Amino acid sequence: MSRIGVFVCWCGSNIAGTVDVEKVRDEASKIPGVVSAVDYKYMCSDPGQNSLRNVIKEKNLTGVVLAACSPHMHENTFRKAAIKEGLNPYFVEIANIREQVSWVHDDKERATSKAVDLMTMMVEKVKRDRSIDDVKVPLHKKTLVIGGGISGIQAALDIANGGVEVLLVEKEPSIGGRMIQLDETFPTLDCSSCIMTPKMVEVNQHPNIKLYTYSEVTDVSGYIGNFKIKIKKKARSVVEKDCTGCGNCWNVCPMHKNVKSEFNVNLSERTAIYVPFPQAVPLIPALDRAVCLHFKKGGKCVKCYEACGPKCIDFNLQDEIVEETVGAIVAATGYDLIENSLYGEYGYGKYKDVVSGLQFERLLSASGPTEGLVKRPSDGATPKTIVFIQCVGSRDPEKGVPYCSKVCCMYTAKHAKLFAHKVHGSQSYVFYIDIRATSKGYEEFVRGTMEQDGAIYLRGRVSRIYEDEGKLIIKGADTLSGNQVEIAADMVVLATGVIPKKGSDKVAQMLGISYDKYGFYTESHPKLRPTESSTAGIFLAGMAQGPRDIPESVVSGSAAASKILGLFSKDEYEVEGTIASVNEATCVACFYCRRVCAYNAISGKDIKDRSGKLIKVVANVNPGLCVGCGACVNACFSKTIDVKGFMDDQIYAEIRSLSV
Amino acid sequence: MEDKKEELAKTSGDNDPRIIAFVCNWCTYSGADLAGTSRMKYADNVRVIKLPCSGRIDPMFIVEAFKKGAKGVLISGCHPGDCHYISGNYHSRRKYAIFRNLLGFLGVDLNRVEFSWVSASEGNKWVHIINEFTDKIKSLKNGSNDIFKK
Amino acid sequence: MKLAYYPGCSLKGTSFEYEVSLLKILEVLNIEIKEIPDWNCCGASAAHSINHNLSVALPARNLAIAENGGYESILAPCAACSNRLKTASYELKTDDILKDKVVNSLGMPYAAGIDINNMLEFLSGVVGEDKIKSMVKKPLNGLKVASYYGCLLVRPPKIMQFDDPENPVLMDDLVALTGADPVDYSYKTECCGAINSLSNPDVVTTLTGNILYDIKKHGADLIVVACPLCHSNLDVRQREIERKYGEKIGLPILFVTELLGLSFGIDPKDLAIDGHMVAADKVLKKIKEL
Amino acid sequence: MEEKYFEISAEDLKKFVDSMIKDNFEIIAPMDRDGDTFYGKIGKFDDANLDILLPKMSYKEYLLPKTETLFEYSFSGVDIDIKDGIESVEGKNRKRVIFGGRPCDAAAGPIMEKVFNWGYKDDFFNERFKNLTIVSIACEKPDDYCFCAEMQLSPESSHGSDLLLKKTGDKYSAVVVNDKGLELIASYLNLFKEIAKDEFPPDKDWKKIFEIEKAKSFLDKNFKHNYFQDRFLSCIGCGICTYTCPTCHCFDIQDEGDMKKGKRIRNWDSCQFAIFTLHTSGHNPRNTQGDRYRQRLMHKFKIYSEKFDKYLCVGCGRCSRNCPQDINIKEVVKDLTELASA
Amino acid sequence: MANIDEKLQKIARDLLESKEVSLIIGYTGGSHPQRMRPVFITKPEDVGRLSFNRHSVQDLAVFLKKQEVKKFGRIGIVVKGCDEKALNVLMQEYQVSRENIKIIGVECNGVIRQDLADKGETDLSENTVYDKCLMCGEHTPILHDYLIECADPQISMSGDIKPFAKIEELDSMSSEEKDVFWEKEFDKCIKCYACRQACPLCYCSRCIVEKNVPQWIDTNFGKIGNAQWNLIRAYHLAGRCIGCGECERACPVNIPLMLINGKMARSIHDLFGYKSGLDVDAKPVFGVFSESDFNDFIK
Repeated sequence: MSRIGVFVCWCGSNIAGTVDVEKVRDEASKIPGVVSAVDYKYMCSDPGQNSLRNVIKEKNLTGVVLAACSPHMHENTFRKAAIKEGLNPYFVEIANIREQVSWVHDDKERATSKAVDLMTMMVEKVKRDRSIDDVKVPLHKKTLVIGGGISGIQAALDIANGGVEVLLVEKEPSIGGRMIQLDETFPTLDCSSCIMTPKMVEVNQHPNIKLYTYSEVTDVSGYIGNFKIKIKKKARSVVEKDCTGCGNCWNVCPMHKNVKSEFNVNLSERTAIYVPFPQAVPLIPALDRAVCLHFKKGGKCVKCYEACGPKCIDFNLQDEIVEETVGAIVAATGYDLIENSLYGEYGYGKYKDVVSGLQFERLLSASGPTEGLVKRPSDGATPKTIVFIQCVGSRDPEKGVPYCSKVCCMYTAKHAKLFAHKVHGSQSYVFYIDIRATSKGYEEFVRGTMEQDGAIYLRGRVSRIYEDEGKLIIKGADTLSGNQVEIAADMVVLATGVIPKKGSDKVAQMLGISYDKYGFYTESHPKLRPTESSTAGIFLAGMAQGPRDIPESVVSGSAAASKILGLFSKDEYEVEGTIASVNEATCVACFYCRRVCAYNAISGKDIKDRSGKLIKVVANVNPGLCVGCGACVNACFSKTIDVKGFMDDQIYAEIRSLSV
Repeated sequence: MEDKKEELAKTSGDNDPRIIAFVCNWCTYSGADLAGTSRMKYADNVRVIKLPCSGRIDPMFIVEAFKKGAKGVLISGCHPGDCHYISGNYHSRRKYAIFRNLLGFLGVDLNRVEFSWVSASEGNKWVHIINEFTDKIKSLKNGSNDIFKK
Repeated sequence: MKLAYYPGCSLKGTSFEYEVSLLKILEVLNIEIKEIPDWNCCGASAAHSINHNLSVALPARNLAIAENGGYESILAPCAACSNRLKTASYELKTDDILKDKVVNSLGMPYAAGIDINNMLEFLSGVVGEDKIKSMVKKPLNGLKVASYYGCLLVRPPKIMQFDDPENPVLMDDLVALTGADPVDYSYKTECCGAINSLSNPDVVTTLTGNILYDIKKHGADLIVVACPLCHSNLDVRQREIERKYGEKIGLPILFVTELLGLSFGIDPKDLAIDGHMVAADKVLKKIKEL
Repeated sequence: MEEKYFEISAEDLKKFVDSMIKDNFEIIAPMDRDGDTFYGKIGKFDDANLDILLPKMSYKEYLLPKTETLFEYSFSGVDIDIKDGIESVEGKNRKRVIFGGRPCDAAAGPIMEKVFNWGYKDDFFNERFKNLTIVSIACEKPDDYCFCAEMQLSPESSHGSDLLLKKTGDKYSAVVVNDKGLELIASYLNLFKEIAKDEFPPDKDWKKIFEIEKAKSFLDKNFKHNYFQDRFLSCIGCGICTYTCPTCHCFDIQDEGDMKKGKRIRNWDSCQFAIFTLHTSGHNPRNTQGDRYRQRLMHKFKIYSEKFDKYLCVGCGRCSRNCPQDINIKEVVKDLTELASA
Repeated sequence: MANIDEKLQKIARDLLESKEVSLIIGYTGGSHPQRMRPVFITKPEDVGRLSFNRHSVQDLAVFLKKQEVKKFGRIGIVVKGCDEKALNVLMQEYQVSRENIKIIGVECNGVIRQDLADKGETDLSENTVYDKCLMCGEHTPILHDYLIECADPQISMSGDIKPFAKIEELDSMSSEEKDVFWEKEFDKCIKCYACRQACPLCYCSRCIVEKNVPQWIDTNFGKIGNAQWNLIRAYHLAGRCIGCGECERACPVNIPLMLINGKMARSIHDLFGYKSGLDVDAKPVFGVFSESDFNDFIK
């Protein structure tokens, strides 16, 4: 039998001025199960709390109802007081007779009757409260960072510097990501590799960072504090610990034609055994078995092995699976460019001198295929006129994506500027829709390109490009003058928009985080939790979340790091016990609960008999992930799942206790 | 049939109808609190039942409230995009849209069911919705003459 | 498969060569098509600039007649006709409300199920490249042929679903079947000026001139088209363009069906090749000598 | 009392019924509704459909309502006020007549009465049964689903009726079985013409296709026979058989209410529902639909007969006609008799 | 007709002999020539019992929810187009796995209403089939491992009969009039739950009406209890019901349940563009949402 205590607070005259608190108290005492009903001037005061504790003790209460101010004000206060008397805090309920009665109504009699109703509802609710223990999840203080671009590197370094072990997993043979492909960076024109390389080296040498390059995360299970992960180290065919990075192997590799360099965006060739670029970290080559003659021609070619001093080339190395446990994960999978071939009218792929922005970066770069001299891919001639087309794919719902890729305005301005610097007497034309240059120094930078470097900006789109006697004829519109324009140019650079890295959706599915319709990872809250994913313990950084530039990527990496260091500052992750639970006897595993769960907290669980035979599968709630929102309860047809603290029978009791 | 019509004719508006409101903890309940701290006044017919999220508010609660004799039922949560639990209100919105059609098809007067999005900063919207809904319920001639009438 | 044939007005008038050559090659290919009974105007470019419902209802009636006649597929050789038929079918498939309205006004059922082919889709998809190749009796080896597509076959891409809208190659592939060499050039889908031919001929001579001179520059012997209006602009306006720019062009414009007919060894007269403004004599002679 | 015999013309029968209605009798008769026929209260003789073989449902609900309030309670503070449901049982004025039912339905009353008076006397049932007068009409042409003859009855049986009519040409012969029947017609005797017993048309010889005793002998020994599991794989446990059955009488007792007031009710229930025997532990002694259908057969043809020397089935065939999966009890019982012989 | 039966029997024999399945669920002759009933074949020698015709009204997918049937593991099942949609939903909802089921699809141009068949009807026409047949879009089962073509001609439609016309009629009524209509209908309900049991998609092992803490649905057979039951049944099937009509066919008191189901299907399609049972890979309509979902009814 319940032993409920009801405490009616006057809140001075705030409540007592409008609500007849004695009447509320008297009505409470008539409710079956209520063993004590008192009123007091200020329940939240120390004497008020002491009287509450005394009654709990003396009457051995099983539940407490406070008819007082909003639970958002003092629910915690009273729950803490209850804990001190050994009562589970979830046996304390608040009837809000201040914010929702005395302060909003005038008629004392009617306000009192409403207060009685609210108090009665809470008495019936507390009768059906169950003891709830908060869930404590132990934290495995190690972090996985997926993606070795600038944001992943920043996150890894910050976390490692905070004293936490980091596993940094990069798919390519070297870390560095997209940023290391860039030439100079806007708006300061500092050289990308000059500022990036030291960071890459720091990662490699950091005692708290374990670097997995040429590797992929293949499996993730578990939850915050305790993710079980598998990393596949792809067979590199090079024994890493013995390699000195001398380069003898790639220098003798006969496969130096026909294999396009990914790093140079197909503008040059690479060998079968290769480092993607000279400053690669680690400076250890990987052997591309798909093109290597040794693997294609039955083991005949062993030139690299012969050239290798330490004999660290091993054609028999196999993929290796490493299993690790981490407490938190950063997803920084980066971006790709939209397929330029979507725009047949621009002739990308058909005309060699129509290139993407990233290709142009390589043409500008001193470490690029032309050693920093701007040359046409078709004939190696120095272009005198280049047309830049912005918003290729971006802001184009018909053929591309509707969003703005954010970086193209700036990198196009940078391209035009660098082109002017490198080829004197040259001319740039830029077709644009709008110029978006909103960060520090950006607008000035674009102005400079126009005014000092003489780039001609044309507001409009290009309709068609074709080749005519060695020139590219660009036909477009200049919407400001209202004229059609036709420009004969030597090269065209497409400011291609960005899309999430190919395969990042697979990573999201593996991690159980949500992504938007374009594939960018969604934040737990777009404004207030911009670095958390929808799944506890998994954080986001860099372009994987959406278009952003280098400073923003660095900020997001650091933000993720600070969240993780904060999480790891305690030994356990504590979550409220008001979470969902499943009645395994009646669950039929239709998994509508799993479909509506925004936190990936529900999974399947096998129910087996004593002999280990599978009897059935049921839904299972992961206490580390569940936040107790109750969407699953609403989705469950048989009402097999319920959420503690707001159980169905409690809500029904609240409704049924009302006098109408 | 004849009896029923007579009964309908006899029933007039209810002067003190009870309204049950199911609200989410984060937006609407806080919005209602804000109305209180701002000392706004509104009709006292409403009884609020707090739940974590509109995603938790089962459409069948409406029926239970009617059964208990409520003349009107209000469901309110965070605005689309603002759900504290990411998508609870989106999932429920689908259910409400269909459940509402179902109630209407079975002859329930849809004036008796109200849905709203009230944020934590919209104390005035809360007041407005309660007052308007209360007036509407009071004006209904056959306040509760449907299958869930008391 | 039962194949319906929707000629539209051009094939019965200004472009009779198109129909004659079509029927002739189908005879050789032994493929039967049936002109749909009581067909009406497709609405062309006029209807949809005035009344949207009408612009859908007009072609829909032709489609409905064909569908109710048990045809699974309909051939509309005219690019404008096929464009209108496809657009109507697309709109009716995607808009239930419009469909109700239109079907109501037709007074006959229509499920929007019938398949619509323009000439190129018909030749390569329905007839099939193998069959065409097997009928080539007089390979046109060495003949340089430029395929001009124009706009109506490819745009809007979402509805036409035709080849690569920016760089179509279907007609070039057909040309290659005849043994001729397809000529690549830059103006394959550029505008010919279309119906401005009547109201604003200066625009047409400029635009069509660009096309013709570019093709000429790429060394073509002749041009093939699959659109009566394109044909008309390229053919009829050619003399005027030569006068305007003072430079000879002399490129005969054939329908793709005529070119195929020639490769099948059909007598040019039976293909009505003598019906065009720019005489094809030189080309025919060249073919004869091959 | 001795049975009495009468004759009444079709026209006078109509007058008889219409007069009763005028005299405030509640007449329950087969009525057409939604393309089917159900028992219901008629407003005049012509509302009744006497041509139909059997209404879709039996008139069981006039003896055992779908829901019956046993008592109501209300709280005021901690005080409780209780009101007995028997006070509001309807039909106490003895004016309710079932008119135009068939002999099989009529035979169901006495069969149920035994259950409701075995040990505990059920006031609710008895109150209703006592106050119900049953005027049946003999069947002329039973259909293929009928097997009352096999169930020790016949299409012309007067068992359970207070008054049985047999149609002969355009008039009806009537047998008054008991005082209740006599009392009913007492005020309308001018419409009836008494006849001698031998003037009353004799019963025909109704053929049987199986001997029910044989089925029982199979059930006695074959609780675990595979037949039940295999044959009733097609049963979906909908319970229509039990709900349309005139003799199935299982009920479930429930409390309904809130914090202020409530009531204890009993509702129809069905042995075909999985939850019928589900234990709190999760164990279910009748775990398959085969088990549950067997239970129905056992109860009807073995358990009841061992206790009351009759069968809990009148052979009306409703369960077969209404079964959505076409399980035909007549075939099933015949199977049992054949299995017994095998 | 015999041809269909032979084909069915051949497929069933092959499946059983090769042990690809251990049970075939199909149809066989019933109580009278116009009735078919389910049959469960486990031995190749019994396949001769299998048959199919215009009286094969049952949706056999309902049996897949039975524990006794699930025990057989791999099962072959004979389905019409409408019934197959139920399989799709069962697969969407993880109740049936594609590997464990061999779908023997039968093309169907309509089945004769059982109430008419019981009175001897054998003609297949727009006046004798169920409304669902008149607006059937899946005469050929969407998914199938085997397909048996139809023996019956397509029904010709005069245009006089509008399937489910009552829905529009109800839509145009005032709420009082609708209330009067449904109160009369629900009053007939005897809560036998045959609608639930006959439904291939009501597969919960513990139905919500059987849950009593709290008592979601009143147990009484009165006005409110009956209305609540019919409401929750329709709500739980909204967006899932594939319109096989088994609930309505089973209902012993003829409540027009397909009106409610049909209305729900229309609403779901109008609001969310979703039709149940057509795509086994689709996400169920109440398992997903769109930010731009219908919002007009919310203040």
